[in-house]
Amino acid sequence: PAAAEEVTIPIIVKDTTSFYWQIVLAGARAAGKDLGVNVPELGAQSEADINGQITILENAVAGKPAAVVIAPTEFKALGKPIDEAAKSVPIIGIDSAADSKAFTSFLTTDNVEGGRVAARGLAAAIKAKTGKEAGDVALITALPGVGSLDQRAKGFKEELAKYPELKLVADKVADGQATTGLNITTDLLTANPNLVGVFASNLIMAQGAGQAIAENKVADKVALIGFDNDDKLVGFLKDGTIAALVVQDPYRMGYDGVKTALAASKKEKVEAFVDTGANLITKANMDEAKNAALLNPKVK
Amino acid sequence: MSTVDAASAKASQARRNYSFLFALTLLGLLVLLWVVLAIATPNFMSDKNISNLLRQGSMIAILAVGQTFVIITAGIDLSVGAVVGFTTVIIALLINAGVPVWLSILITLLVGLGIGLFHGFGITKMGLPPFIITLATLTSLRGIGLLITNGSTISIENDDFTAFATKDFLGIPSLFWMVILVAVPAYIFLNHTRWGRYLFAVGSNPESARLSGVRVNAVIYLAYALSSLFAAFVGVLLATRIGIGNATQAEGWELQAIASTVIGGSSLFGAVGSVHGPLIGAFILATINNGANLLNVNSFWQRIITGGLIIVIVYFDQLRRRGR
Amino acid sequence: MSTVDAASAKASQARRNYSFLFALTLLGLLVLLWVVLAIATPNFMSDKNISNLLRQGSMIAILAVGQTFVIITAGIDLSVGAVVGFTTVIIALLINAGVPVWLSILITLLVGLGIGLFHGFGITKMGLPPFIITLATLTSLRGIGLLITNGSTISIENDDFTAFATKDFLGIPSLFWMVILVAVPAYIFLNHTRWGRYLFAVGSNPESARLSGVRVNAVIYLAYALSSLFAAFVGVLLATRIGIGNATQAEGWELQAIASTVIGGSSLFGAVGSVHGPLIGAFILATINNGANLLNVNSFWQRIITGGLIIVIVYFDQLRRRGR
Amino acid sequence: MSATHLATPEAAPLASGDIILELRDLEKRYGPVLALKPASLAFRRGEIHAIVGENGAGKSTLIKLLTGVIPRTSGDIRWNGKSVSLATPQEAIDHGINAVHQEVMLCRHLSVAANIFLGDETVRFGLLQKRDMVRAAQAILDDMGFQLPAAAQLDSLTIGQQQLIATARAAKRGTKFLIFDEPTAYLTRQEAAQLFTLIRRLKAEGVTIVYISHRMEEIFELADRVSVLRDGQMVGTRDIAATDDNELVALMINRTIEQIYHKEQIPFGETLIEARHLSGKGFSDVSLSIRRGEIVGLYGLIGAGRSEFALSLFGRNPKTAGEILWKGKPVSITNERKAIDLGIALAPESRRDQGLNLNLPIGLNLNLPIYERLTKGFVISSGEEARRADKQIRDLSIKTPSRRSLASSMSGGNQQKIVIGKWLNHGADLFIFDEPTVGVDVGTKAEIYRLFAALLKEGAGILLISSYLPEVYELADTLHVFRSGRLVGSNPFHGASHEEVLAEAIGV
Ligand SMILES: Nc1ncnc2c1ncn2[C@@H]1O[C@H](COP(=O)(O)OP(=O)(O)OP(=O)(O)O)[C@@H](O)[C@H]1O
Ligand SMILES: Nc1ncnc2c1ncn2[C@@H]1O[C@H](COP(=O)(O)OP(=O)(O)OP(=O)(O)O)[C@@H](O)[C@H]1O
Ligand SMILES: [Mg+2]
Ligand SMILES: [Mg+2]
Repeated sequence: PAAAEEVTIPIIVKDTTSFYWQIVLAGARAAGKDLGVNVPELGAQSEADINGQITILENAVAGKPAAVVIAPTEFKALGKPIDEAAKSVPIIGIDSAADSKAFTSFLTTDNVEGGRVAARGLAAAIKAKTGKEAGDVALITALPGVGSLDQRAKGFKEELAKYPELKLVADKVADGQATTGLNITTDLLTANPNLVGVFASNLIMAQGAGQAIAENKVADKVALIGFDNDDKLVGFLKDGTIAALVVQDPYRMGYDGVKTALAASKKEKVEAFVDTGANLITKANMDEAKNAALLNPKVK
Repeated sequence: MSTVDAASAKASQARRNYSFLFALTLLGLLVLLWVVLAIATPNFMSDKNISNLLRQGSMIAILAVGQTFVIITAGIDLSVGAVVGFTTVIIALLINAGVPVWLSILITLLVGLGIGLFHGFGITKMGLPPFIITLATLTSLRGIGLLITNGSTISIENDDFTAFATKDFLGIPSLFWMVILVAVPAYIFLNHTRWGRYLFAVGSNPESARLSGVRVNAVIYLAYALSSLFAAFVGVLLATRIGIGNATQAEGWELQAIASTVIGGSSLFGAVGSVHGPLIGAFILATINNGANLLNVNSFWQRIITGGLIIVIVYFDQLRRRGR
Repeated sequence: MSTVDAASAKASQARRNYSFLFALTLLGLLVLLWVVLAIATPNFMSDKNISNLLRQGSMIAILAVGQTFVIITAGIDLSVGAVVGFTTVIIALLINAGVPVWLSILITLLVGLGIGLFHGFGITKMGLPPFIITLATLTSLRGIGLLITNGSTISIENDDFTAFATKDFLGIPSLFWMVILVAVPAYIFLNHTRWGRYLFAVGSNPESARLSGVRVNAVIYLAYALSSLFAAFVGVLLATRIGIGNATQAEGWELQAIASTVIGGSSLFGAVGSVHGPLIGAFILATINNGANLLNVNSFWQRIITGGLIIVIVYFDQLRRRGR
Repeated sequence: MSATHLATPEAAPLASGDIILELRDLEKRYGPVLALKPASLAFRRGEIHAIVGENGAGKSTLIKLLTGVIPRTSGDIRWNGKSVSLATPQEAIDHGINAVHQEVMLCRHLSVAANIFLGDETVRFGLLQKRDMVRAAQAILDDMGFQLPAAAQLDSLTIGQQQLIATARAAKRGTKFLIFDEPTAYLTRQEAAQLFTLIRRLKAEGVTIVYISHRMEEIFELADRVSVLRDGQMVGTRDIAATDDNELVALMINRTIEQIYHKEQIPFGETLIEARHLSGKGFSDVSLSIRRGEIVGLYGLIGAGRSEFALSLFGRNPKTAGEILWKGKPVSITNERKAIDLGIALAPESRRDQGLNLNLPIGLNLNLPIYERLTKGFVISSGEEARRADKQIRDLSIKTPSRRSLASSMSGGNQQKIVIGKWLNHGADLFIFDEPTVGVDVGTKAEIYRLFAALLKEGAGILLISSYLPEVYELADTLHVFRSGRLVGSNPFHGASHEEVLAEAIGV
């Protein structure tokens, strides 16, 4: 029917239930409108659900689209399926890499780099609060077994090692629940009286950790760095509960992803690799035009 | 005959002592955990941490009490976690829409009630197994919540409301007061009203209950309505605690609630359960997590230990019972 | 008498037709779904998609069959999801350590068997409720798996092994062949061996079974051993499909497996269950997801629809049964 | 106060004799099974109306229809001349119709008092008045002469005791019409006597009693009139004075049985089992032995410890002291399988709790002990399985549509036959029958007794536990008497009178 004529380019994200990926989808949607492309928005229900994403990729390819935009949820696991898919359609990768040479193009934030940015930001914030880059810090990861989160942790630890005075006293992995993040942070504050910094490496954990900082009124002593953003976190950033946010450019990933895919499907020449970057946004620089745009993406 | 008379009298006597003892035992295990932790880490017994602990256990505790009503009727309610998440969204929307807090809470609770009644309908009228109907709502509710919020988080713009969870009263956290607020009526209801007794009767032998003129269907409606109502109430509390409405929150809390209930001595085959049991069960679980965090136990070890302790605790409880 | 005999003959006749009909009904619902989807989207009936569909339903189907054995004994096994995740780690480690594939698979299956026997031990010897012991292993196993892998992912360095899942044989995906490989013996076991009968007897009334000379404990060991064994087998299949070992995989699959089983007509109160039921149940669920993807249903709507369809399907099934 | 518990005052003064309840062409179908063919019957106010019939004749079905437990297929029920629907138990109760059902219908998790008051609890300010209810319940029990503790947990009582609780519950409310479905099945004489006193008192207070039993002497002792059901057909009503048991039996089973208690003297063979100073839960220091060809009877009051004794002979309960010899050799029977492999079979006391897998097919129940034998290679030979099941169904004339129908759909007596049939199917040297004829009709009783004889001829020995004195008295070659867990007397066949045996059991 009608769908047959118009070009279809599905976009497959890691977890449709998270706001970050909703921004990616929003970008893709916008691109679809601008370019007159039909953009099915697909994705697993959790970043840990590898089998789920493979299944969705299989189904998407079965739909005979012009191209597929995908954010591979796990480096190794998605490799073969993507090779397989690439036999019938061009594949555009966004956000994270996968073990495949078959990508036509690739737009990504390097999550390891994101972790490094967070570490630097944390050190700076601690210096701002305590006057020196010294003290105990903690890392809270939302879920185990999630590629991008592991990479952030990796980058964070590597970079932190460059600050001999900063000691990583706790490396906690939660269950994806804000409440758990809140409980863990509260208990960390109880257990480590001279805790000066926390890195909550995704949206939900940052919300929980932020709540704990606010609840215990320690914003002036403990620096919290979050990853990604939404109203809640921006609020925390404004009132100083959160020292800084590491913000990627999901909207652009989505938009350019679809744009590139369309080009690729028309056999046009496309950029093989684009880094969309990870930016550190603090209360100080949050009002700069570029950052302001990043902080309130046009989701709806 | 007098011998038998005496015998059975003794039997019931024994059972009464026993149930008292059992409550004591679980409580004993909880206290034991506390003593161990108090020795292991100085911070554990600090007022601050105790009130943290009380806060952390409260929500599961309330869910577990609601779940107990259902389990006593030999049913199960898998939807409570989803109801919590869903209701955080509802109340967040209402409050941000400027609806007065008391009214928002009332409406949210009514939504919960409605969900429970739907479960009752599915079980009594459509003849669906409780497991299925509540699993179905679990799935659907998360979907609806995500649809409403488009997967994002609604941050609640009302500081009085969000401040509530952090307040204390007489040195006891407000959240724990909410547990008391729920547990006392729940206790009276379960042990001192006819409907409470009917829950047991239906769980024990629905046919016999029916023959005695008990309106079995009404009892089932009641059990699930209460469970969902309590879940909605927890949704409100969660919203005040994390200050957001988000449909994916409280994932897996149904299992924690059921675990607390069973640790608290309820039988999934029905007709056995109490109000104090699930409360103690919930705080045992909360203590394990709180302690593990204070001792900075590796998160992975934490899971292993939790599993192990659940086995140990329920095993000792079993021993007591066999002791009957 | 003769009248009664005639009547009775008809009765049993009816009952036989019925049970046949019921199987047909569920199958009918599945076929109905297929027809609707075939009309709704051209791609559905494409060979490629059908084999996708078969692949996607396979693993839950196998889990569900294992789960059915447990449910027939009036038990429940919440650990299967965790066992799947855990065993992907085991086999990944073994293969990367250069152990021959066949041996790695064997060892992995034995690990699964061991877990099942532990469940049997906990239930029969320690007197723990199945819900608790399997919930505990669910928690602990994920922890152990994460500990072994230090929370990371192990990529399996053996392309023959990882290629298996994508292979076809006689145009049917290898994964679906595995379902057949499991289902046929399972069917014979459940319906044509004494141990199959014993599963039902224990689920119906353990005391009577025991007084009839059935080794009730042995039967329980058997049920949980099979469930975990099947889960370990699924772990192997998942490892071939995603090419990695990761302890957090297959989260929530236990609920999907139980749902498939119950959709397939098993009763959580025991003594009712079949092999074809859970298979059909699993593929109904797989079809719903596959169809939703092809129709590009918003993933939130997808949850809502899944929940709704589960209710509808089980409701119709109930109607049939009442029709008895 | 006692009287108010038993019947509402207004029920008492009414002139007796007029019609209180009338059935017109009442019919019940279970699918194709016609459980009750269109039946018409009128009950007079204040009469004791007995209903007799073979197992599966439709007695319980009739009762369930009258108490709103199951819906009727067609027909009319008139209460005091007005047509009533009796759609729910509550409606029946509101009219004053109560029943003591054949299968004890109570909540075992609740206390005795809670069970007695279930559905009309005493409440003040919305709160249960537990103490008042226990006190009231105790008063009711005492007043009815049942010495049972109202505060006890129900599952601490034996089946018989539970049956009395059910009676108390039914008799307590403003009862105008009270139905007993085989109430004495699990009762001993004393308790039966208590029950009869109660029934007569209720009658005097104007309550109409419907009394179902397989025990003729009870019918003649109690009833004013008796109606007979056969294959769901109402085949006649008689004034008790104008009939005798031969006629009733003839009406029931369409033939006459010359003699119920069938006993042949068979020479005793080797000693099969010997218990020496055996002790265990519920009994202590019991010594007895059973030979091939011998029926050893155990008589005693309910709760005397006979079942527990039997259960530990069968390896279900551990013995705490003493020893067991099997065919002269000491054996340790630590579990049921050991017992079964030695050649011991036990048909337990409670068919619902111990004897049957209710929600499974009859065939599976009958074959459960022998699946090992039915297994050829790896799989069960289904032909053999069917043959074995059908044979028992035929031999014991179990009334069922097919071996595939569920045991739960069987009438009480037919369920009892399955419990026995499973062991005939298996075969053994020593058969332990615990209350084997509970709820079994006269015809079948006679068959079962003849079957005992057959087993003895084949060289088996039988341990017969029964609370029904005539049975053990007439059948046992040696009659042991239990009292509160001890063996207090042993009598050769007819070596003591009923009264003497009874005296031993009660201990006066
Ligand atoms: N739920 C049921 N489904 C199908 N058939 C049933 C059901 N209940 C009873 N029947 C059949 O109805 C007939 C009458 O059963 P009923 O229980 O009334 O017999 P009864 O006279 O009480 O026998 P008994 O003296 O053994 O108790 C029997 O053939 C029985 O198999
Ligand atoms: N379900 C039970 N719970 C607790 N005690 C019981 C139970 N059943 C029996 N008893 C106790 O065990 C002892 C023996 O009971 P048992 O049933 O063996 O007596 P019995 O002689 O077999 O009489 P009957 O079999 O007619 O009830 C009695 O003291 C009785 O109170
Ligand atoms: Mg009957
Ligand atoms: Mg007995």
